[in-house]
Amino acid sequence: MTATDPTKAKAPAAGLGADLGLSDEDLLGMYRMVALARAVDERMWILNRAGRIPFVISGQGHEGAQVGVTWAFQRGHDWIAPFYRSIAMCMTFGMTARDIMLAQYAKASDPSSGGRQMPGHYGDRRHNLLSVSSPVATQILHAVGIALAAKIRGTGQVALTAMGEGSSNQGDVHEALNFAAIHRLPFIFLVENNGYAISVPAAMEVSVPDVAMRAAGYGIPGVVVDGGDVLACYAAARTAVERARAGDGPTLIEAKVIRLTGHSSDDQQTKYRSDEELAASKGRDALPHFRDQLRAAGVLTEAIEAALTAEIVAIVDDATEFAEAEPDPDPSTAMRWVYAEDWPAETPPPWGFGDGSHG
Amino acid sequence: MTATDPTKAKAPAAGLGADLGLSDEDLLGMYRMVALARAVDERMWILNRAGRIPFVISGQGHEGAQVGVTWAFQRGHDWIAPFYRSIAMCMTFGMTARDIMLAQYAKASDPSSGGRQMPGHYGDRRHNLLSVSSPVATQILHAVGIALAAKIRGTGQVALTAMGEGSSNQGDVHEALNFAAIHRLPFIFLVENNGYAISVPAAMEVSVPDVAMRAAGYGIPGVVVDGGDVLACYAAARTAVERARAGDGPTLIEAKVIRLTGHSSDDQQTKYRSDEELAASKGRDALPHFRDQLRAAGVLTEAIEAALTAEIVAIVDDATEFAEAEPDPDPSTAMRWVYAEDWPAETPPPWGFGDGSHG
Amino acid sequence: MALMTFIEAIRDTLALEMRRDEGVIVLGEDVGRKGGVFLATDGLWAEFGDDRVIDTPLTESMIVGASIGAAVNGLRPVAEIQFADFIHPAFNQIVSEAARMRYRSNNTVGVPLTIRAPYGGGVHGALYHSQSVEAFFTHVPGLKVVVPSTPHDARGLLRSAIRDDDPVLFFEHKKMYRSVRGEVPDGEFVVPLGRARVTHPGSQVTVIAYGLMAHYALEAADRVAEEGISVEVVDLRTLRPLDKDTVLTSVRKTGKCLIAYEDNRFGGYGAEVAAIVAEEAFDYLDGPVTRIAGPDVPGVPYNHVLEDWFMVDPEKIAAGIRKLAAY
Amino acid sequence: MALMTFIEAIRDTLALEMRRDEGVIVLGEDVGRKGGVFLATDGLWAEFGDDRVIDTPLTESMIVGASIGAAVNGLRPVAEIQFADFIHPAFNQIVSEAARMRYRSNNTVGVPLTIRAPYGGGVHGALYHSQSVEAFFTHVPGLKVVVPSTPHDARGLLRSAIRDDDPVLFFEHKKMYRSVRGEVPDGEFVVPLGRARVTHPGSQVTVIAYGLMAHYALEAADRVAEEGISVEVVDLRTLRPLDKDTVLTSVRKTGKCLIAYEDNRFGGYGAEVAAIVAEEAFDYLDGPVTRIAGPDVPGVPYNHVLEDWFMVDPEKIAAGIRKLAAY
Ligand SMILES: Cc1ncc(C[n+]2csc(CCOP(=O)(O)OP(=O)(O)O)c2C)c(N)n1
Ligand SMILES: Cc1ncc(C[n+]2csc(CCOP(=O)(O)OP(=O)(O)O)c2C)c(N)n1
Ligand SMILES: [Mg+2]
Ligand SMILES: [Mg+2]
Repeated sequence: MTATDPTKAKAPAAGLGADLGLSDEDLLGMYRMVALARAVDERMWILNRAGRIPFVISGQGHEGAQVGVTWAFQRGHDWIAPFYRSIAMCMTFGMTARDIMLAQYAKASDPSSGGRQMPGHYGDRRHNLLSVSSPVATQILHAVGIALAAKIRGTGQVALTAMGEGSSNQGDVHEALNFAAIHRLPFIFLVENNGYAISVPAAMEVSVPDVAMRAAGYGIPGVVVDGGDVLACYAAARTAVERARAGDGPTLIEAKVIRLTGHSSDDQQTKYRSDEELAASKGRDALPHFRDQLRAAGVLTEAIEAALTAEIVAIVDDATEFAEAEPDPDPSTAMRWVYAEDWPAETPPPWGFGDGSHG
Repeated sequence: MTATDPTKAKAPAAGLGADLGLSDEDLLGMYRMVALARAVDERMWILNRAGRIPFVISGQGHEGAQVGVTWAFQRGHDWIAPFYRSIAMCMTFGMTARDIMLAQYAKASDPSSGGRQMPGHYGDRRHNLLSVSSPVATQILHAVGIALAAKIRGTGQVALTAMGEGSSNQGDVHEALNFAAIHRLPFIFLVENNGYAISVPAAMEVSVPDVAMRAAGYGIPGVVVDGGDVLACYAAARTAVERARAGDGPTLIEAKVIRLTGHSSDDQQTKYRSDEELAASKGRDALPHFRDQLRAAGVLTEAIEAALTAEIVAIVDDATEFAEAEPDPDPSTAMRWVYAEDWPAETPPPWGFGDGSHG
Repeated sequence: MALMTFIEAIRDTLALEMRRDEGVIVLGEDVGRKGGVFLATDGLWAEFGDDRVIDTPLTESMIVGASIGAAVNGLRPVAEIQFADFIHPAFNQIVSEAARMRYRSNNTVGVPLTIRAPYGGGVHGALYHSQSVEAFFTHVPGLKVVVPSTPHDARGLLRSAIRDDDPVLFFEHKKMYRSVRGEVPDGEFVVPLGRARVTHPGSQVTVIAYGLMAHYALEAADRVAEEGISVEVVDLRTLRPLDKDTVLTSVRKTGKCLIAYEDNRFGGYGAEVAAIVAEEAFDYLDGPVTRIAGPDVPGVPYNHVLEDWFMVDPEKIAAGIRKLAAY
Repeated sequence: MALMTFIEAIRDTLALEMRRDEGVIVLGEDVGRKGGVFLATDGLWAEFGDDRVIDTPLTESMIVGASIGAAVNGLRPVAEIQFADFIHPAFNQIVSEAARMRYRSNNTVGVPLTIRAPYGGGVHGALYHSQSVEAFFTHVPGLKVVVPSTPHDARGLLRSAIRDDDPVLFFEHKKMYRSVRGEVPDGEFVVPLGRARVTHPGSQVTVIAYGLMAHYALEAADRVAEEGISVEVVDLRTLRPLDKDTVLTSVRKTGKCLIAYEDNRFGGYGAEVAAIVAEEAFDYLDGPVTRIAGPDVPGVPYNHVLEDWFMVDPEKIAAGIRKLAAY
């Protein structure tokens, strides 16, 4: 149930994960995470359609890539600067279903923002998950800066960021890759290419078929992986993490994923995507593919699967009920944390402690 | 004395320029431009050291690439968004030595800005030379937009921009190349790589040996040319212009040039460049190289050379004296042209005509 | 005369201007097939095609920068920034380039460019889908900044903006898109840039507002009217250049001035209006120039109780009016 | 106690803070071997090496964005933006990211980052090497903005900025680098953020200023003193958070307030100060709150006659004082 710790030696596993050093327990843990993230996500839509939560932005179709890649990182040590579709990534790195649901309901105890941000803007300091903002692609520079600090401080940490292929055209991406490559920073850039930036198809937003083709222009490896293949994603990430920890610099991983939902609950994707295309993309979903793999390998037995399904339903129900019952933030706290309030001096700082205009 | 018009058929020339379709007259015209730009530039430094003009930023060492590339464009039709070292480029496209000197002295009749901008911020609407600003790399998007308009309006124009290798790392460059490539715009990006961004050597500012390596990541051709070889620069540009006019999209040309002076008159380059390196870079200067080529080919005879030298001295003297004698701008004009003043309505616009606060 | 929503007025005006002048193009994220995330450009792509309605990559600096170039080379681009919150990546192109081109080139190059962007809160948009960004741009000489509040003005001002020879930022309060309706004359009319409008005459207190706040100011004026307070409401419509005459004429008459804006109070646009009134109407003031504005936190928070806490509403304005009237 | 130029105080303070706390790093364009284009970081690279003094590529958004990340992961970056004019490409990272990280993460992530930038005109820098950019950032909750005017304050405030747990913009008027000298105490002292200073006591008119204008205000006060006008000068030092108490105390005493700033007048920082004074000191005012500021053109023009026309100088301030005193 945890991301692997590559610093610990592992007993070689037999079977499906053997080549990758993944035990059956790892494989089940990964599968569970894909399935759980999907279940949480589906619940979000139900709640939205039922009028319980006003907005949903989804990771459905991206989970396989997120879990596969994240599994190669060390929880509690490495850092991730995620994006709004990173539910499975955040959960793999330590956030619980409750944590995710608290963000949907924007409750006071929401660890991402205490109900201040829209759903989808995850973050959890306890798990080295950096707070997501809305302007796309800015987070790549934060991850690069985290990697820079890791290098300067000699912490051995690796920093990961993720975003869509549309966002990868932002100027910040160019500046980030150039700098990370010059300094051979321990940094990994995951592009989750789902073929669309809202309504704009990839051919209109990216001038090359693969975003990974841009890596060579920075002198770093660029790899394309099938985001429907969890283990291929893990393999690519493991190689990249090894490179990064060895001081060999950044890697760009492009996972070809699918967007199973509209861009968000505000979007009507049938306006710009044909039924055929939508149906075809479903065939590339990681969840059933991984399930079949694990079944065929005898890792996912019927008994395990039944238990897992029940566990997931229980987790999602619990998370929903828990989050729904939690209190809203108190408006009297809304002025707080514009600035740090643990002021070192004896007297309070001239700008006060959350008690009025900070101007 | 003029950039070629590639739409006009040419009589094939014999000799040095034959393969490129350049007549001896063309070759002499190109050489004259390289030499004249150098002479104007050297005069600028003399005037600066003599305390006549407070600031110089120079194109010395870049002239060969600028003249070679610009020669492939059609004056009065195509567009250029230049940068602060583009003296030779601007002169090849129509600005005179007087025009350049007026900018150094920031006189009222300075066609670039009427004395409003620092020297080096050239521009001349009469010649489709877009006004230069200081924030580097912004102009690439202007050139791309010009190319977009050319395509939409069907004008057949090609847009060129130029900047240093340091500037090419700005986010705007990424966004521009991506967009230009997607729409196959008639756009050419010249990187004048002189190995430094002020004091920072290329290895610390660009993560790959050649900026041109980045072109592949946009799906466009990237070519490296020796900026000391005027004809090679012309050849590369001619190919690119042909592609652009044929609707085949943008090209990135990287000219390896040298910076013969400090970054500007405010810079002491010996602090970060060794004597050996400076001496070595002088060996790659286009001016003597081109001169030798033309002499060897019998194009530049002693008589022609003597006449040219005399002409150039006269031009530079004239430009200096002319500019020095021109009047400063009148401060009563300083409020003007914040907004257009050719207001179409009968009554003046509510914000007045340059006669007070426009707030 | 037709009754339209605010967004219909904008959409139709874009179509009318594109029919009228083939140099007008529309570009931005999702403006084509999808017709914009708010549907402000719906139908344009079908009518005008790929060349004139361009779904751009997700790159705001490019949208503005390329629009500048296109404007220089003969077009009149109308760029959409999907949310005003996402204009910041284009800040350099707007402030360093679009705003300065004419001045720095000594009037040889102009940039006829309109940048449209939905702004404002109260729609569960949180920190990054609720911002008011006008103060960043109203400070910049060379830019014009427009914030219409009615379908009529949206049409008349958008026409003026598109036909203007300089860069105009055109901010549309997203909460008004479907909630505000009004009559729009059929014919060829414009509302000139730089002219405010007295939308409610009164004698005791002047309330200055724009955008959504112009509506809330009217609501507040109605509320306090029942209490016998006579309010004059000025809808600025254009923030830069500011129509000082209309503002000062009103304040000199009423002697009291309240400025309502939704943006963070400190350094917001209302500060400039307050400063001008305080200086130029000093002798007429019977009470302090007052501001009702958003609190100084880094964005509108999401949870509805926090969002309500943040937003300026008619009651907050009315409370300010009462206090000022009693001064 | 040592006599230093303004820039020496900055350079030495950087070195002192880097010795004191190995988490402090310096990064920016040309800050390493060259020691910065103004030599503000001269010698640091030789002392602290490649890891702690980083010559970055020419990419401002990266400088700020990576600094945010480095700050999150345990360092205290001091980023140099070569000229304040070139901060605009980093606008999104500063305003959307650095300023909001703490608030949006509900206080779980802070960004202890200092951004230094030379600003201001009067040095033949023209449109793009003369800008005053403080108004863009003083409007943004989550940022602190500091503009020191003496070597003493430069040291004390830079220390506070570097040690502060939130992003601080530290603007240095480039004309002061070598022209302003002053005593700097040797020891470990700080000037707290958020406190203004009365630099010249007086009774008839309060002049509020910062940076170079704080010097010009003193010169103007001296000039008019000969004419019998007693001026109190307040040097704000920190623009956000503003020390309202010091400002209001002074104005309530003198009854007259003039604000001097070099930036374009409309929507400049002084507008906020004027608005606050006009509202909160209304009952004490014996004359209009007045502003002496740069004209509303898109930048300081280059030619010296145009530059002189643009710049606020002691005489322009003195003229404003005379007029206000006579009111
Ligand atoms: C700077 C910025 N501009 C615009 C938006 C609005 N927006 C949010 S997501 C999105 C599309 C992103 O596409 P992509 O990067 O491919 O990610 P995907 O949503 O497909 O996973 C857009 C345009 C934004 N959030 N930030
Ligand atoms: C956005 C921006 N940042 C910083 C500067 C200051 N600056 C002017 S030129 C320059 C170096 C440019 O290097 P390069 O692009 O290689 O061109 P070169 O001067 O070498 O020809 C710098 C840092 C600037 N003009 N604009
Ligand atoms: Mg996508
Ligand atoms: Mg260079």
